[in-house]
Amino acid sequence: MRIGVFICHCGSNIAGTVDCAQVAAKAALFPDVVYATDPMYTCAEPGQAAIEEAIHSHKLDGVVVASCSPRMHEPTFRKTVERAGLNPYMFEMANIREHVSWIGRDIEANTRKATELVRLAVEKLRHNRPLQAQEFPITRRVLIIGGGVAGIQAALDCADGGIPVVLVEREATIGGKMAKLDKTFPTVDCSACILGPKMVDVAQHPLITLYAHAEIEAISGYVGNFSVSIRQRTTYVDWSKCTGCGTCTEKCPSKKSYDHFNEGIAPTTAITIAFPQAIPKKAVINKDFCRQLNGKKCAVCAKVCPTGAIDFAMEDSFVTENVGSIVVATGYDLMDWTIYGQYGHGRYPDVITSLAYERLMNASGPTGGHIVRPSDGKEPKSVVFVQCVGSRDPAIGRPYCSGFCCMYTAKQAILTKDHIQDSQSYVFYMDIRAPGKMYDEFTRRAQEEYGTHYIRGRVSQIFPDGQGQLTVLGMDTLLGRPVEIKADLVVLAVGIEASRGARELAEKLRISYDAYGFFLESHVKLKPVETNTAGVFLAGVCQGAKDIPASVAQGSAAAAKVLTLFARETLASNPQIAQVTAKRCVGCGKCLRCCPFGAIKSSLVKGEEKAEVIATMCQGCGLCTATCPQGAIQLAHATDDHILAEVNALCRL
Amino acid sequence: MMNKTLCLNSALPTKDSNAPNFSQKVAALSQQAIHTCYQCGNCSAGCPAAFAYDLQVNQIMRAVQLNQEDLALSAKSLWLCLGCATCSLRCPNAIDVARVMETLRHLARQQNKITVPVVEKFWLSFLNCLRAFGRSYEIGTMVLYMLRSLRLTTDLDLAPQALAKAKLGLLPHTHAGRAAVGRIFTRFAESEAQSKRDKEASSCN
Amino acid sequence: MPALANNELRIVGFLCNWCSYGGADTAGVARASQPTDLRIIRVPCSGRVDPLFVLKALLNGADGVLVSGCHPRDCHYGTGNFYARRRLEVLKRFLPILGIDPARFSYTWVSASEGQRWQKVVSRFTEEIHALGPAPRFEAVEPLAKACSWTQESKGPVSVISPELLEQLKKAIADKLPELDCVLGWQEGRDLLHSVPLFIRSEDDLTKLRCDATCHNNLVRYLPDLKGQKVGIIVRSCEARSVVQLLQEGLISREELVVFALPCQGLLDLPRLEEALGRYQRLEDLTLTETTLRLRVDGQERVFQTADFRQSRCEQCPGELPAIADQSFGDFSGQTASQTLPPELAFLDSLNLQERMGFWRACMERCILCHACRNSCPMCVCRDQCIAESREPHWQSAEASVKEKFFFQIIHALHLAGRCTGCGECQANCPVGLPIFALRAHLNRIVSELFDGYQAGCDPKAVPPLLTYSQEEAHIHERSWE
Amino acid sequence: MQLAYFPGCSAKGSSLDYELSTQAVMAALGITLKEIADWNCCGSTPAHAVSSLLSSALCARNLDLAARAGADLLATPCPSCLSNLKATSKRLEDASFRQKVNALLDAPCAETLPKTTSVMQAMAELVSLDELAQKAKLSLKGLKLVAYYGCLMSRPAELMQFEDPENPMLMERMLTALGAEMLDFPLKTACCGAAFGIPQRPLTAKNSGRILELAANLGADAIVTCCPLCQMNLDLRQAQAEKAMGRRFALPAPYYTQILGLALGLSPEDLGLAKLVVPMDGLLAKLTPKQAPLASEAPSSEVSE
Repeated sequence: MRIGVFICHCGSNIAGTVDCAQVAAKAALFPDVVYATDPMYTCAEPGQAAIEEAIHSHKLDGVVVASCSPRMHEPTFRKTVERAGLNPYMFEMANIREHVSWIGRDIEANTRKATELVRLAVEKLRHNRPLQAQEFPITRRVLIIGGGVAGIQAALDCADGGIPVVLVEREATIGGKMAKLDKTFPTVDCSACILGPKMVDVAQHPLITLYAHAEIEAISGYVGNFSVSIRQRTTYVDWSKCTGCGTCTEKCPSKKSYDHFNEGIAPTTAITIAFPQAIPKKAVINKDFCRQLNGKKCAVCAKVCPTGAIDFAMEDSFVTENVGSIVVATGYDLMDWTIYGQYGHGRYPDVITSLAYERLMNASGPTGGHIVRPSDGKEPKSVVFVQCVGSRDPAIGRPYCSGFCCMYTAKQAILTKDHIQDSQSYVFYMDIRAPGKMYDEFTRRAQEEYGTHYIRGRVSQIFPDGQGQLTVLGMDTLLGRPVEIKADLVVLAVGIEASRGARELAEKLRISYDAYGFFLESHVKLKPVETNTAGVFLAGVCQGAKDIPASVAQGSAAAAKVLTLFARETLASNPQIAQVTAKRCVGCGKCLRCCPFGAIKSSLVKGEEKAEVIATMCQGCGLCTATCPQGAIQLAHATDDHILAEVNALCRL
Repeated sequence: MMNKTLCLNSALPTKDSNAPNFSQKVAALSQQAIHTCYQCGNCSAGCPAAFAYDLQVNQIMRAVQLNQEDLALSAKSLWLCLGCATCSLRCPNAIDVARVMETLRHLARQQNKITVPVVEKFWLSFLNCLRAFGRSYEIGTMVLYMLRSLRLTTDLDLAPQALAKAKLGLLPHTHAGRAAVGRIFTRFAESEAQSKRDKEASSCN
Repeated sequence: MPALANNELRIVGFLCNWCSYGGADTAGVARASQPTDLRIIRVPCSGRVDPLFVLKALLNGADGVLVSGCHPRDCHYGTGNFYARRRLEVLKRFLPILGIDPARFSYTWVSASEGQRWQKVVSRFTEEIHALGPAPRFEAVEPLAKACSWTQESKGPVSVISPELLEQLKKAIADKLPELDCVLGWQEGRDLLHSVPLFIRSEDDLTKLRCDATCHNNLVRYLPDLKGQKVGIIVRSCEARSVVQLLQEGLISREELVVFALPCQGLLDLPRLEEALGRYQRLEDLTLTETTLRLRVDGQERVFQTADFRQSRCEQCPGELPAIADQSFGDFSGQTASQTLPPELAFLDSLNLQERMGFWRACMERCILCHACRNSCPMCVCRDQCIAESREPHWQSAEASVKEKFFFQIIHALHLAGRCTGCGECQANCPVGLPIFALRAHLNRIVSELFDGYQAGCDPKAVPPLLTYSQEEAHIHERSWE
Repeated sequence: MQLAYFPGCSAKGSSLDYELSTQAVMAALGITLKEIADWNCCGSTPAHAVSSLLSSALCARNLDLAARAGADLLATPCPSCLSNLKATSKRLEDASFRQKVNALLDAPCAETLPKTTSVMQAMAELVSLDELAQKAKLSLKGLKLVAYYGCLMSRPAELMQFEDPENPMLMERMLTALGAEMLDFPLKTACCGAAFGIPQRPLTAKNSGRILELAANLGADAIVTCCPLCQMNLDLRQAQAEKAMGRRFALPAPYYTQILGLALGLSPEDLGLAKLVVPMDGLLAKLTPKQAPLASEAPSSEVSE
């Protein structure tokens, strides 16, 4: 074999703490290495050209690049060597940046470590064989999980691009959190007015199949060919008959139901339609509050329903959909702010969340858009907004910023003044984070035009003063004085957390999530929409805090990724899959038993049972290889011999 | 002092010295991550003594972060802190602020920066009685304190009530342990003196 | 802890591509300084890490080995790390019997977002390896010439099959023989004391059948080779468990098998008996009762108490016969479990780590690499495809160094993890008398501890513990890196 | 039942009524308090304000005495003493600190020291709410009370391990069981101004004033206390607080043990009620005999009088 080795300086990123020239000089002495050099930037155009040039001039049949993480540039260099006529798998990388130069300052130790990692890569490459990818057909349909604004955008873009969409929404209506908002910053236009038409488009698009009040039960398969089991949670209303006329909700005698859509600011009926613009506009019975379902005689809804849609015997049902790609847009929930005892653990009715305040201001909300105190229905004159409740609070394990609270708090302060001319708003903040277009100007307007008092400091305690108002103990750090405000209403800008059930969904999707349950993108900067599972993309807040414009942009970005993937009829399989040496196989079936993908089957070879790998199903985990005692099944490019070569390169001195 | 422009450069770390700076020293003594304070002011917001402070708790934390030793240790607030730990309970960075305050108080005492002497006088009066009697002796503490602070009318308004209700024991309790307590105080004084001598000796070198 | 440049130790890391390798990248991007000793080998999944890689590294000079994968439930492939957790925990507990400090090996879970955790893991592990210092090299340790006592105070009798029972058995076999290709039993070998397997194909062969306490060969060893034929086999408790294990693994088929079961009180320990007899020319007669063995050797009458020569293996016999017999003969009520610690294992337990490595070092000097241990093992189903002798994969070099010989023993033992039925044939057949059963017995002990008392070969429907997983492991607790 | 007991200095002086009522209530509940012999002052705030070492040495001597008397649990009625004892136990986990403390003592303190707790928690641990209610002779029905814990009972939270540090409910549970109406009192763990009544009167007057004001606004008949210093500030110094707030409260501030004692049928003398500066007369008048339990509910062993 003739191997060329390239030790990248990466500017000073590597060369700063690794003697690259020395590593190249030592690498030149490794077996089969015929050429070694240390370019400044290997991944840049001249660097790649130099590799191609060296392959031709030195007749190389294998290349090792020592630079950054292969998770970053392995695909780049595979293409480089392929352009020069080599099989792309005759290439190995040594990670001497993230694993060497960036984590230690000792040049001598780093240089030695880099040299050994290059040796490791060379030894591995010596066992490489050319691999050929196979083409396999794909299902050109996409599953979108979550019908908030990000999911809606992704669904519409995909469907407009000609791709059939399966949209699954957990709640009874799509629209997500945006549908609950009154107005949106920084334009203060009506949320329903801009989201509503999009929701209608979803309902009317011929290529979109909507499953509302449904959840993902199980997912199997792989990019191009996923099989998804969807649980249609029972609504006790046959939606094929329900016309959304609302007669049932008017007559339902159980009027103490918790109203999730209105954040519980007022009770509702046991059978409901979330809000007038709901999509689908269908009724759902809340099992916890329905008299009939709790053993009492009632069934009023069934009696009044003109289409006979009520079905108390209905149970969850399951549907299986086959798709080639998945967009996850599951959004967020508010953290449980009632852990804060100093704010009353949730026992003071006039201390509410910002989302509840949106419903209070919303014309379609239970108060018809009149801002009143939940305790006594009186109009508040002194309103205190407290930011960062459950955000940037390491003491409760939530060090992150929720991103959009500063902006909506400014909006709510403005709207409060619009609703109640003689009111005064106070905002307790730590920093005003308003880096978007027209954002900072917006927070200035809240202060300059609307006279909101912004007070820099956290609030230590909120409690009723026994005379009908709330005492807010805060600090004005700019004044250097503790301050006390008598408030009629306190609105908490409660921090966000990953949507309930996000972790379980991540496990089904085989994608990663961070310590707070937000899904992990492939690369923070360069692959913000992709996940580590091919064919699964992210959109919206499920990936991290972001506002509506960013969620919409990411929804479109995810759709673009799906359309890119589906631009072809077939996909190339990863050729780094398991292969069986039939001679060595004794047909014990241990590999079949362990394979997570069911990608190994038993077949008769000359009358004997042998394992056989289904190439398009194998994902290349290598569990079978570690399981087979005879070493009869080997994962290409991670064979026992590859790994032994690496172990020996490190240990046999 | 409050209105003086502070020169922050003076607190630059020196290259060849391994000696911890003031902030690190306070962090080590209090075992608190001072550097994580992000000045939200929650400590001050809930502080029951804040109205009497010359420097708010969060400002004291800031002074420590910026190595403003003199500013931090001269604050009267150190002596007015009630030790109620509301600040610690609600700190979003889980800093035990009350412990930092106590650490600063110890340091201020070591440097003889006692900016509210009456408070220290009250403590010392209490401890003197304790040293003598092994248990607290309220009348004795009061008398000593009044003599020390020259505030001869302290709580005179309460005296009729207190006496009528026999709130204060007129005589110290008698118990066998008083001698043992006295010895604890004697040894403590010796150890304090010794560590002071050690410090002086090391600073001379 | 910044390891001093010239003071580096050799630490090998196996990191899964999706989580831990990404976590190490994240740590790098955050410039989280770490000791430089660790060298990382990227694998697709922690489930790809064959425990033998870890041992290869440790035997070849690594001072520490770290495996890191995705957190349980977060595996990119769904279940790979669940398998890894079981296998690596077994491995960690296996190391001490070899004389290797288990602290030299660790496994953990680090996600791609946990750069800080990775920094902590690397720093702590490196610190711990430095505290242990350079690992002793197997080929360089002082051999410990200490004899391992195999004798064990015996309580039970040995098996004697009455002539009536033997006739009953013969008749049953004769009845069944027309439907069978052959029936496996025992016959007299070079003399009355030494048995060899008997392949009964005709009624004539039946006259040679013997079934007493001298017949120690585990006949199950021949069954996989006879796959496709209809075979009968005579089993006692130990053979029965081997049959069950092969059935579990699908290597023999129940439909092709007719099982004739005999009760067993215990077998004679032939190597010890031979030692007691000394050299002899002719064994003229043998009379066996449950308690005494009478031999006429070179014209001399010799009498032995069978209790003194009962196989130590029979002391650990679980007794009860797994329910697989087609036909049973005699009274099975006398089979009781005693469950004492095998003497080899008790001996090794009494040594410290350094002594154990020295002891194995001395053993491996005597090993002649004849592979009799493997060839007699009913569970060694790889046959000609044993990875100890293959070129591809190339696990072992041809050199007969103590290290390579030891690695062969490790391969055999680890391939038996959760599968060994404890028949002891490996050790019984060792021509140089190495106490290698200790390795298997220790593994059986680990498997039993970790998996709720699991014993191989008891339940034909059980799934071997290393070929399955549970999402929450009752007895495996991840170490904290705090 | 026996409980090792550290009364604290106030018990023998300014809070003699707390001591009397604690002893009386515990006796009525069948718990004997065994005072550790020869105890000394815990050092209170002044000791730890001057030096943690001095404070811990003073406390360590007491813990050691209790350990030598065979106690594995030591209860004290005073939150301030408890706080010092607990802080000492925590600090003594550090071997080098323990060495320094031992150097100040006559002899090194015992290896294993007793755990410490408040009399209130010990009582709740030993006597269930049902038992308490059963033993009551009078009903607190009609009384509107607020419970006030002060700072040290629950802070620092990790050290004191007392209920939800922002909203402890132990006194509420006890007094509700006896029929009282307990008002939600958001300032129940606010600071009363501690020992600063002497050197910095405004600190105490304003803070106590704030607490009394809220209790008065809520319409409480009394503010129930559990700390000698808090009680002194709210009761003896109530006039100072009234002056600072510019309004009159006349709000009794009894110890919880005094209220429990009343419900248990103990006499005002046994409970030292006369020592309260703000009198409880109005409140006493509201007490009613407990309604006889319905026949079916009456314990069979009870002998009818």
